[in-house]
Amino acid sequence: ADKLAAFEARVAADEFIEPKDWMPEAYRRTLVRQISQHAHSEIVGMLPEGNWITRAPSLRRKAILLAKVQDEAGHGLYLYSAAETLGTSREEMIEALHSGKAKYSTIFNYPTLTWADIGAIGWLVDGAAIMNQVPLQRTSYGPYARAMVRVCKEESFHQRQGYEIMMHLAAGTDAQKRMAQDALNRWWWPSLMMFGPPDENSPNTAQSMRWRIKRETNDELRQKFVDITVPQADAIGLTVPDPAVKWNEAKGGYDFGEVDWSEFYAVVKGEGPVAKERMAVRRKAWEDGAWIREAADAYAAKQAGKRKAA
Amino acid sequence: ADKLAAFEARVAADEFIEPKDWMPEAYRRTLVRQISQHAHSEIVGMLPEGNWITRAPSLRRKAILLAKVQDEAGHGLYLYSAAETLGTSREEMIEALHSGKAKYSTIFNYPTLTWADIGAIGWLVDGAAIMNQVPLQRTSYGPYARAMVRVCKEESFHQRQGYEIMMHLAAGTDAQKRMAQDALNRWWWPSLMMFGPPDENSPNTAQSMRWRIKRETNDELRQKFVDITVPQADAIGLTVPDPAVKWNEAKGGYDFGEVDWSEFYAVVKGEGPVAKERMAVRRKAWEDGAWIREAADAYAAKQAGKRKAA
Amino acid sequence: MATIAQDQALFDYLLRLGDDALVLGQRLSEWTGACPTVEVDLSLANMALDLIGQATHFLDAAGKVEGQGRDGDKLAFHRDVLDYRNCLLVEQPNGDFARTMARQFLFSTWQKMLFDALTASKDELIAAVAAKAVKEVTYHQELAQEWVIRLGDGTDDSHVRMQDGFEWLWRFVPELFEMDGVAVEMAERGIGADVMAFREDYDRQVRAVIEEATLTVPHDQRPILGGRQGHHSEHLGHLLAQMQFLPRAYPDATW
Amino acid sequence: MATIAQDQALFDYLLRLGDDALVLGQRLSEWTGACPTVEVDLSLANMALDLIGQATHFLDAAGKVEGQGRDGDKLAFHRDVLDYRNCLLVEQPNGDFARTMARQFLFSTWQKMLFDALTASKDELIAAVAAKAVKEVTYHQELAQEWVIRLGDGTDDSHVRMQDGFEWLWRFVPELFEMDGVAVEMAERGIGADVMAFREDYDRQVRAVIEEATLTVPHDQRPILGGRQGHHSEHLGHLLAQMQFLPRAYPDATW
Repeated sequence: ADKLAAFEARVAADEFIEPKDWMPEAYRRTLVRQISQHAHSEIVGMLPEGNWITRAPSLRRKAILLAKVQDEAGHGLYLYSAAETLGTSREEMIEALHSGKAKYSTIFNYPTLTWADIGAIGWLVDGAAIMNQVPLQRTSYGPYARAMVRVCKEESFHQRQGYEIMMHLAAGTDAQKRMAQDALNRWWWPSLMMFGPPDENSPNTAQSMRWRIKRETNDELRQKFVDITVPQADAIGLTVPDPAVKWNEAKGGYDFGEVDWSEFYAVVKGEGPVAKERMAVRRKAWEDGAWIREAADAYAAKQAGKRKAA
Repeated sequence: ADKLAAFEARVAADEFIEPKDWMPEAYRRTLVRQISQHAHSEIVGMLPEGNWITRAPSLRRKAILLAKVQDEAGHGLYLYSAAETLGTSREEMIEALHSGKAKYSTIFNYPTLTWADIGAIGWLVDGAAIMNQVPLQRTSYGPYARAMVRVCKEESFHQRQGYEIMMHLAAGTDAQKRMAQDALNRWWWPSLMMFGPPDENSPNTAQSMRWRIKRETNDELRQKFVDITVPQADAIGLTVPDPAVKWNEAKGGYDFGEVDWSEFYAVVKGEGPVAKERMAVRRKAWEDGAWIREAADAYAAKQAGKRKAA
Repeated sequence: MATIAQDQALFDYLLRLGDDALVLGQRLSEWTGACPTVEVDLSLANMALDLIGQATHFLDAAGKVEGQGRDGDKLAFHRDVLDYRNCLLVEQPNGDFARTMARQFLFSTWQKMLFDALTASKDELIAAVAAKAVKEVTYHQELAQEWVIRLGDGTDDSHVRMQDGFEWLWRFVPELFEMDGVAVEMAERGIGADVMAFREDYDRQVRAVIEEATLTVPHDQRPILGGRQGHHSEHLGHLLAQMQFLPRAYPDATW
Repeated sequence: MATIAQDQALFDYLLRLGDDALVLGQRLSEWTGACPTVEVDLSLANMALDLIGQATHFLDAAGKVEGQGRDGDKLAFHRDVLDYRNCLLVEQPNGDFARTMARQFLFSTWQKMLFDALTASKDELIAAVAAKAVKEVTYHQELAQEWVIRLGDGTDDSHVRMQDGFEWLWRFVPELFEMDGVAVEMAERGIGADVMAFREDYDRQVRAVIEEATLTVPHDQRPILGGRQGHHSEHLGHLLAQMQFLPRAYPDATW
């Protein structure tokens, strides 16, 4: 109980908790769940974009997208490492992903149908991710906070690149404009869902905020996202697919329509439009790669044996 | 010896030999080799064309090519059946193909690089095949001869369709003309090789002609092919890639250059440009299909058991 | 105004019919040379050929209805994903042979009932094409059904694969019975079919075959929709990239 | 006349350099999300990115030499197979990871020696790109070499796969050392490299790594040539159909 009080005092004082420090089991569990979910999202998030790398419409766009996917693999690595400091192995986390036990961001269960979706993902999805992640740079768990510092810097770069793709399309031919608007229509609501259920249905929020694992509520972040994004859409001549969007002078932000939470919960349950495909691709990659990982282990063991013998 | 004399007399009288009739072992072996090789050529021959079905440039061309490939599968079936009447099973023949023991036409070891290659295959390859096959409608082995009657009718249809593709390309845009000429350049010499080695190096020809398994020599057929094809090329403004081609009034046919027989023998040995790819695809199809053939057998056995029990 | 709207619905309806056939024909033709037996090569090529033929009729007709000078080829080779109107089921990748047969069985059983209904269409061309195609489709349905039963009731391995095939594709079945604005309008005008009229028949037949195949009818899954509005899976774009390459690379050429 | 001929050879030579990098980069990028570990995902994306960068430099330069207003994008996305000048090795499909690593090792070992030589090119741009790229390529070569050794000397299964990878690709190696008219002219003018000058080095290094990997050097096979003259395998057309789809489908658009 003393330890708990000391822990809570440190957190309240915005000190970092480090791997060797004592921490409540629930804190550890919550962090493992959140960090591994975040790591999985980086890895699964490579798939919708990977779908367009081979079809990127210019050498420059191809290079930018490859760099982005490379960043995401890197983020996945930092985050898996951060989670490992909490005593879970990468294999365990990956098995949990493949068995459906661990989650990843619902947004990656939607398909990338046209090139504009790559713009929309950068602009909206990375934009929402940043909104979620910026506060996490000051999250109470040190390794996680430090990973987020690197992640956030790169994500905001991705967000600008995504917006730039959309800007280009929206200023392009009729077909390009249509693609851009269609992508915004399809990605808008799923992006709003990325902040999680409304605060009144988010039972863990209070505890997570007390532990400084979270620093703003879902609804606060969602509002912030809408307030930033609606004018960005306007600026390039696109329209957010929500007739209820309207500036509210009193609250100093936009009013907006109700998210279809039944859709959200269905996707959380694994019923997203391409959820099965995403998991099938990940599982296949993992299973097809088993012989390679085994070979690498076998080789490393042989080398270790040789060094020992020498 | 009596049987042999009677057999040879019947063959000399242009009578058909039927499956139940006595025949010399060498005759049987030669026929099995030739018919199965011919069947394999139909099956392997589906691959270079299959490569373009999914990219055929119009709905009509796609349908024509599908119909052609369907015909080829049909030819393969008649021919395997004809060979089976000689006491060999389809499985044995296919294993011989996959192990490299049985051959197929060398021509299918060249890649189809552009759409014009589909025209060239129809025009030149089917053209050469017909030239080889028309005499086989009167070959001494009844089932083979009857199979060839059906095959020849369809092949000449394919040949005309191929020529029509080339005619269209040769009358098309510059890019299409270039494609057509390039295809002719690449397929011309391999087509001449389809008639087999020069007569002086074709030791089996005499015996095969005596048995009416063959009715014209390789060089005779090759000359006939050149005589028919060179004017066809001229007619659509394409040029056969052989500077030695020249009308010879005295012999009433074209002179033409020497085939590179070292290339031919290398391809026969399995060193054609895409020989490995062709066999890899065939083997993979066969291996991937094992569970399906097994399931069909298991189901058939169950049904037979049920019928017996009833 | 009314006339344009009517044409638009008919145009869209013809695209749906044509695109279903075209995309499935394209998928089947990917099997060329990779089949388990020569007989299967022959029958899949044959189905593909029938479907390409149907697509040609429907897309040519769509072009005429549209009246902008586009023919079947123009529509087949110069529309991108957002303008394709096929159902999601037909664009799903072949997978193994069991999955291909599950797809074929689920689609051809539906298409047969649809074409039976369309033989009574007030649109003469649709009625005529359906009347001709219904024979072809009957054969497709029978062939697929036989394979479903054979693989389901074959070996343990084939049983598992056949079950997996149905589990994988089950979520695309509800889209076949979607009655959106276009479908309702077409049915009301006596041109299109009311697919809900044979929904029960379909379920009964599918269930009977799955059971005869000693398989289990999959649990209902959340329907995946969108194809009829141009919102496809990620697979269609790859299929079109390959299929449309030549006409797009050589826009001035005819073939 | 002479000048045009000189430019044509340089144009062709730059295309070869650019197309090798572009096609291999495209192949590597097909691995995205399908790698055995996240680390491998990262390193293959990194190699692909380097190669696309090299391709951009060389193809932009080719466009300038040609002087017809084509830039790297135009050359990358609007040439069909007969105008592509890459070697056949790089267009071969990925196969399994062992085959991908065999391809990478055989190519990067060669490309490293080539770029070492090209740092002395009289063409300033080639020399500058090579000088920058040689660092990247050194890393590619090392990474592939490590995997070759690890898989060759790993498990029985990985050993067989690694050996198969080399057996399958061996026939495409001689093309890397083809000195045709363009290559000879470029070498004589001090712009290109005489690849035969490092043929022995190459053979020695490849042999040493294969042996360290406990593998067997494949028997020499009949060389497969043609890529430098635009006569490719059947695989390149499919790669281009996918890669070029958008610019071809939307010829008026910029991205």
